[in-house]
Amino acid sequence: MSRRIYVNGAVWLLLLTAALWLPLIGGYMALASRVLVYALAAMGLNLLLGFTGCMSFGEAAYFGLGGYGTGLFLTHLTHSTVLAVIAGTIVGGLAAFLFGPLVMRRRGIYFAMITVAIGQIFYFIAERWNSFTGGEDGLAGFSRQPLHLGFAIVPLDAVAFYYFVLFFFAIGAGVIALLLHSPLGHTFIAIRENRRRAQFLGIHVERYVWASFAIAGVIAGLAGALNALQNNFISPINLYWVESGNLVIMAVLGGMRSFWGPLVGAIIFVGIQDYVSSYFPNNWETFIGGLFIVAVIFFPNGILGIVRRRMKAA
Amino acid sequence: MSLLRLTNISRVFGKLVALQNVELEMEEGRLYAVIGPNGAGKTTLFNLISGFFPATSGEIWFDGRQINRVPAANRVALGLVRTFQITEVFPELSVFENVRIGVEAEARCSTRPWPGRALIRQINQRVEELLETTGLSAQAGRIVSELAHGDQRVVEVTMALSRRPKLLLLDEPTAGMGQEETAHMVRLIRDLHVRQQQSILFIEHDMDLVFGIADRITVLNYGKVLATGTPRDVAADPLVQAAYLGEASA
Amino acid sequence: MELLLFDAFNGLIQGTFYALMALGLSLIISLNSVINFAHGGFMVVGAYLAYTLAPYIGFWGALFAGPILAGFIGIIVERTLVRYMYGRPDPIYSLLLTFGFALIIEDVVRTIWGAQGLPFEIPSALNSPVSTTYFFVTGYRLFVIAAIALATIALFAFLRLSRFGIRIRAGILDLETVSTLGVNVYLLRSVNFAIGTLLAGFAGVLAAGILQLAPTMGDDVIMATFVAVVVGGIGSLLGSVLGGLLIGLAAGVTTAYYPAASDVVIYIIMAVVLIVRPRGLLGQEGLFE
Amino acid sequence: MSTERIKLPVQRRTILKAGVALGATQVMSPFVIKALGETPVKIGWIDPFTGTYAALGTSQLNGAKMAVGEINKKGGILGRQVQILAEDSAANVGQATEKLNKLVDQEKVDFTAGGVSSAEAAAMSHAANLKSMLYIAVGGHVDTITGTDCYWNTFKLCSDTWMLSEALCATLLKKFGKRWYFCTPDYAWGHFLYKGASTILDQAKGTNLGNAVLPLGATDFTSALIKVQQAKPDVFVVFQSGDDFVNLMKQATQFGMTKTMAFASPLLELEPEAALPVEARTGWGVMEWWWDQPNQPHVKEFVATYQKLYKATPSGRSWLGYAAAHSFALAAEKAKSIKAPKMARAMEGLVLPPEVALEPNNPYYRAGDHQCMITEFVGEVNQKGKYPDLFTVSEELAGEKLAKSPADKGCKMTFPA
Repeated sequence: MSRRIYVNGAVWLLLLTAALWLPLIGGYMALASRVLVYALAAMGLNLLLGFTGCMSFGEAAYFGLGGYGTGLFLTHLTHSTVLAVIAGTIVGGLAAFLFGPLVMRRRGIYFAMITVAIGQIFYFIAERWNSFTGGEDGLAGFSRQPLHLGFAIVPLDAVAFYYFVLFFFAIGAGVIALLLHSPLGHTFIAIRENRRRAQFLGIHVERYVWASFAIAGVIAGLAGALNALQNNFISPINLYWVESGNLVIMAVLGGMRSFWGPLVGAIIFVGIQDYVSSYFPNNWETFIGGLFIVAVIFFPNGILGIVRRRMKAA
Repeated sequence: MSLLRLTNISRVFGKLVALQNVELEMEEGRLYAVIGPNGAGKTTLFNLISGFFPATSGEIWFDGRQINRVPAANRVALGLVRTFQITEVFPELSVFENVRIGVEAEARCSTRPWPGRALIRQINQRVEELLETTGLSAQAGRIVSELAHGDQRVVEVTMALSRRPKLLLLDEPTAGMGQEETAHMVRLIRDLHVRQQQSILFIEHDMDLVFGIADRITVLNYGKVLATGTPRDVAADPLVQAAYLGEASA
Repeated sequence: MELLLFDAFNGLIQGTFYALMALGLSLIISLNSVINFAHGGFMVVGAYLAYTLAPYIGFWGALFAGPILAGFIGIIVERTLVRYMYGRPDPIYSLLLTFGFALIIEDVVRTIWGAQGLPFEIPSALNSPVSTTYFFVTGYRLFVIAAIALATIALFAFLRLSRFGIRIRAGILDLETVSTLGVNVYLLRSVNFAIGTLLAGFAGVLAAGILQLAPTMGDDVIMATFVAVVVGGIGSLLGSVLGGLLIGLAAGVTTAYYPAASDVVIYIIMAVVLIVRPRGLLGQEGLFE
Repeated sequence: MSTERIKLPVQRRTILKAGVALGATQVMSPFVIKALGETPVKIGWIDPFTGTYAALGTSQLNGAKMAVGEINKKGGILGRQVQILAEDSAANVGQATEKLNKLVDQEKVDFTAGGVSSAEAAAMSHAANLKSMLYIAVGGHVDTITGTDCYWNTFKLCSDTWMLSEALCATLLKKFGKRWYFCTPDYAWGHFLYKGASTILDQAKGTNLGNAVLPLGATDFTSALIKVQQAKPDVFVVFQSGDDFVNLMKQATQFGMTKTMAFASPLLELEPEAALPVEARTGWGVMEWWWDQPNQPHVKEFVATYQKLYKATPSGRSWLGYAAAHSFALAAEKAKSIKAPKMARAMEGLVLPPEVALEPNNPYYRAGDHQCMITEFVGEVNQKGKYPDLFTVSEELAGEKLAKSPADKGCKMTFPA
């Protein structure tokens, strides 16, 4: 119990002080923001993948929709960055909520395939609906606006934006943490552990899968909204199934059963991608592919899964 | 009024008739056993009662309601809770956590994302109470998959109890158990029956066990009811002796 | 109306490609229990190897040599990587492993053969229309249909008539029992994986006659292949063939009415199938759940 | 989903160690470079090196690397050595802007350049503007970059879509009939080209028989080709590029269509032509630069050096990359500074000298919109030729005469105060 407090304290301390230590080890704030954005999306996905036991391979759809929601909101309606984030979150969450009933009955590979199907449908809509989404060229022409805090106007430069992202990351992570320690979270885990047992304890498994799917969608939408602001740009590629695969690998790499697993996975994945693609602009895909293979063969329980086992053994 | 009544139940899988015109009636507070050789349709019968799949024909009445079309999860809320022949637990969770799932479902708070402290206390108290009842308190913190087989089955029974069943359905509760474990399970079942007047319907293979504790017995063979009655009546039934006991003792 | 028929015919040609790809993928899913995301990669490898060999052994030689080499690489990959996935009940691992391998294939192909597309020459006898009215029915397209039909028939004959083929089919139904009967399951799975990748390589060589031979050639095909398998029913080889033809046809017909939707229509079909009849056209219930 | 019980192969530790060792050598290398020079002038180069546009992006980078080699041999920029930091955009616009921001913030590059697709170039132009960073759009032809969305910091070396359309259509109208059919990929590049070409056709009182709009990345063109064949146009104008172009040409050739109508493309490139089978190498079109200019000084030397370096003949993309990198050096010499605003002022009106221009008509960066007035090489694909002899130039048109005025393009340039 107390170890968990130490771990959590250390994680938050590191995240809060990133601006101080990150440049020292060769990182930069935009990279840190990107790590947080993907970590948040992967943590949302992991609620579904690692804690409810549903293999979603279409989470990028809600990630991307969150981005489009934010981008379109900023383009057409408002200049409030915070409102735009909320709008994006709602768009992503609402889509997941509405499509939940279609996916909640499926299991295993079928769950993966129907989530892919829905994701790809959104992808093609975003790509073909030129007049609204900018189509293949993507949606540009919006940018994150300074924050009006009442007492001050804060321009969102790289450092400020990192803390802006961290703020929403904290909300998202906090919601997930609370959830996992609540009866609702217990029920999700029960479904992962044994669907049949859960059903014959009177739990309407499908409704809970729906709930988990919708919540994961909300989190993905929030992350997607932040992603759109990070790049001041959103394009259909953010909805593509490959992006979903990246989120899944982050969760698996870090540890699907661990709360912080996806964060660890995102740090490694985003970090390696950024680093390796700078040194091997032609061949970085081999490294990412190799990372997938190494992760799957050698770390099926993720980095944190190994850490946890070591500690248990000690 | 009877607690459970099956009228003219049949179940067909393709060409195979698993159950044929089964009648069964059970009063509240009874300890009722269903026996029969392998393939007699015992588990099929349980699956029909618990809503695993629907009956091909016939009616299932429970607590004054016809429940043919009630989904499995809702039957639990009505008070019909079952265990499985092959233990179904949440293997990677602790004993406490296993039971808590059921308690939370019973408290109708499974959907609560952030419960109050009072509720949490209530839930934990109830879990401990249940663990006390079934003698698992000492094991509360252990991961279920690491427990002995017999203990895992007790966990499953405890989980079932957490839903405060009006009727507890136990599918071969002593399957695969050693002597000691079996004795423990039998004691548990009898305790529940005697001390808490828990209505129990169970399937069993072990004849001695059934005749030792059941009030009433129904014998199934090839999907049909061969005999129903008190242990003594059933034991004396020539049909049963010929078809089942004869085989078993031979 | 005429145009619609043209598009339908054209869609069927596309469908035969998907069918051939789906057939290989389905074999691997059924017996190896591996979701092979690198299937598109093997298609590309087959095509490139054929391109490299063609100057020495001619188009016809390369048509066979390319796929066989792809199958050979398949065995190596199966022995060195894929085998670790056996016995892991969750398909997510094999999916991610092969996904990673697909990235590597694309990169390696680009490094060896260059990012620039390459011209793949087909025999000039096949490279012209068979009639002036139906100018879009070229000799090559008819050849492709015939070749894929032959390959499919040959595969089914192999699975029904040869001892090894019968063992593969038995293994698809119940691998455990087959292994208790003394069949070398390791060999069975290796060969099966190789057959699957060989079929992918064959599809690649045929496709290179119509599409550009480029490292990214397999990218779009892989998802369509999955759709074909799911629509046809996971675990059913015949279903995969039907699924492939069906989605090809659907994409073709959609092109006639609303070209912008020709990509998305296959996903709509898959979503509908999964909602209404999750086991697909000919699949068995409960596999891979 | 029980993952806890999976058995692991034993060699995990060994492989981990190998990975760490490998990683260490990679980390070491950048420091070695840094130790050599004092502070080099850094060019951030973002192009696709993976994905569909990898071949084009690589050509651009190769040209640029060659130019940097020459610059350094001559003493660098203002006495400092020049270094190229290349990043892969994967033709993914989000990644392109991420990489640009990284190069600016993290690597502190002095200039940025690159881009193959219009979308990534436009996005990078915008991102560079936010950072007040000089950016040369090497590829990425869409009009808006030097039109409605022009920025003081952005210069465009490649032609805009209007210049390409104008160059192509003038020749087509001269040589062929006026019944045209179009095929447009569904994104900015295609739409701009169609708008340009169809307007020119209307002005010439030609007949627009139709326009098949197809998604980017389409692999099967049969349906569109059937419609085109039925319309029997004199000219079939194809706006597809890259893989789409190759697939379309392959299929049209197999249908025998290249024998019944003229094929035309506003942007022919050596890379995709090389990817076509011999019989599909046909049609008319525009090259932005061509390696075979016997009468132009310096071209032969350039081609020879490039071939020696990269075992390939320079394409239009190679030249664009080459000229872009040289432009930075030229502008810095002129401005006597590498500060972005001074450089930008210096680049306005900057004429590329013959050894960089490698083409007639003295190309220069126009002051009003920062569009480079490069020469368009109109001609016919040479079916009989072997690589790289795949194109015959019939006309060399000066960009100046083709381009719309900055005002007509809607560019309002404002420099920071």
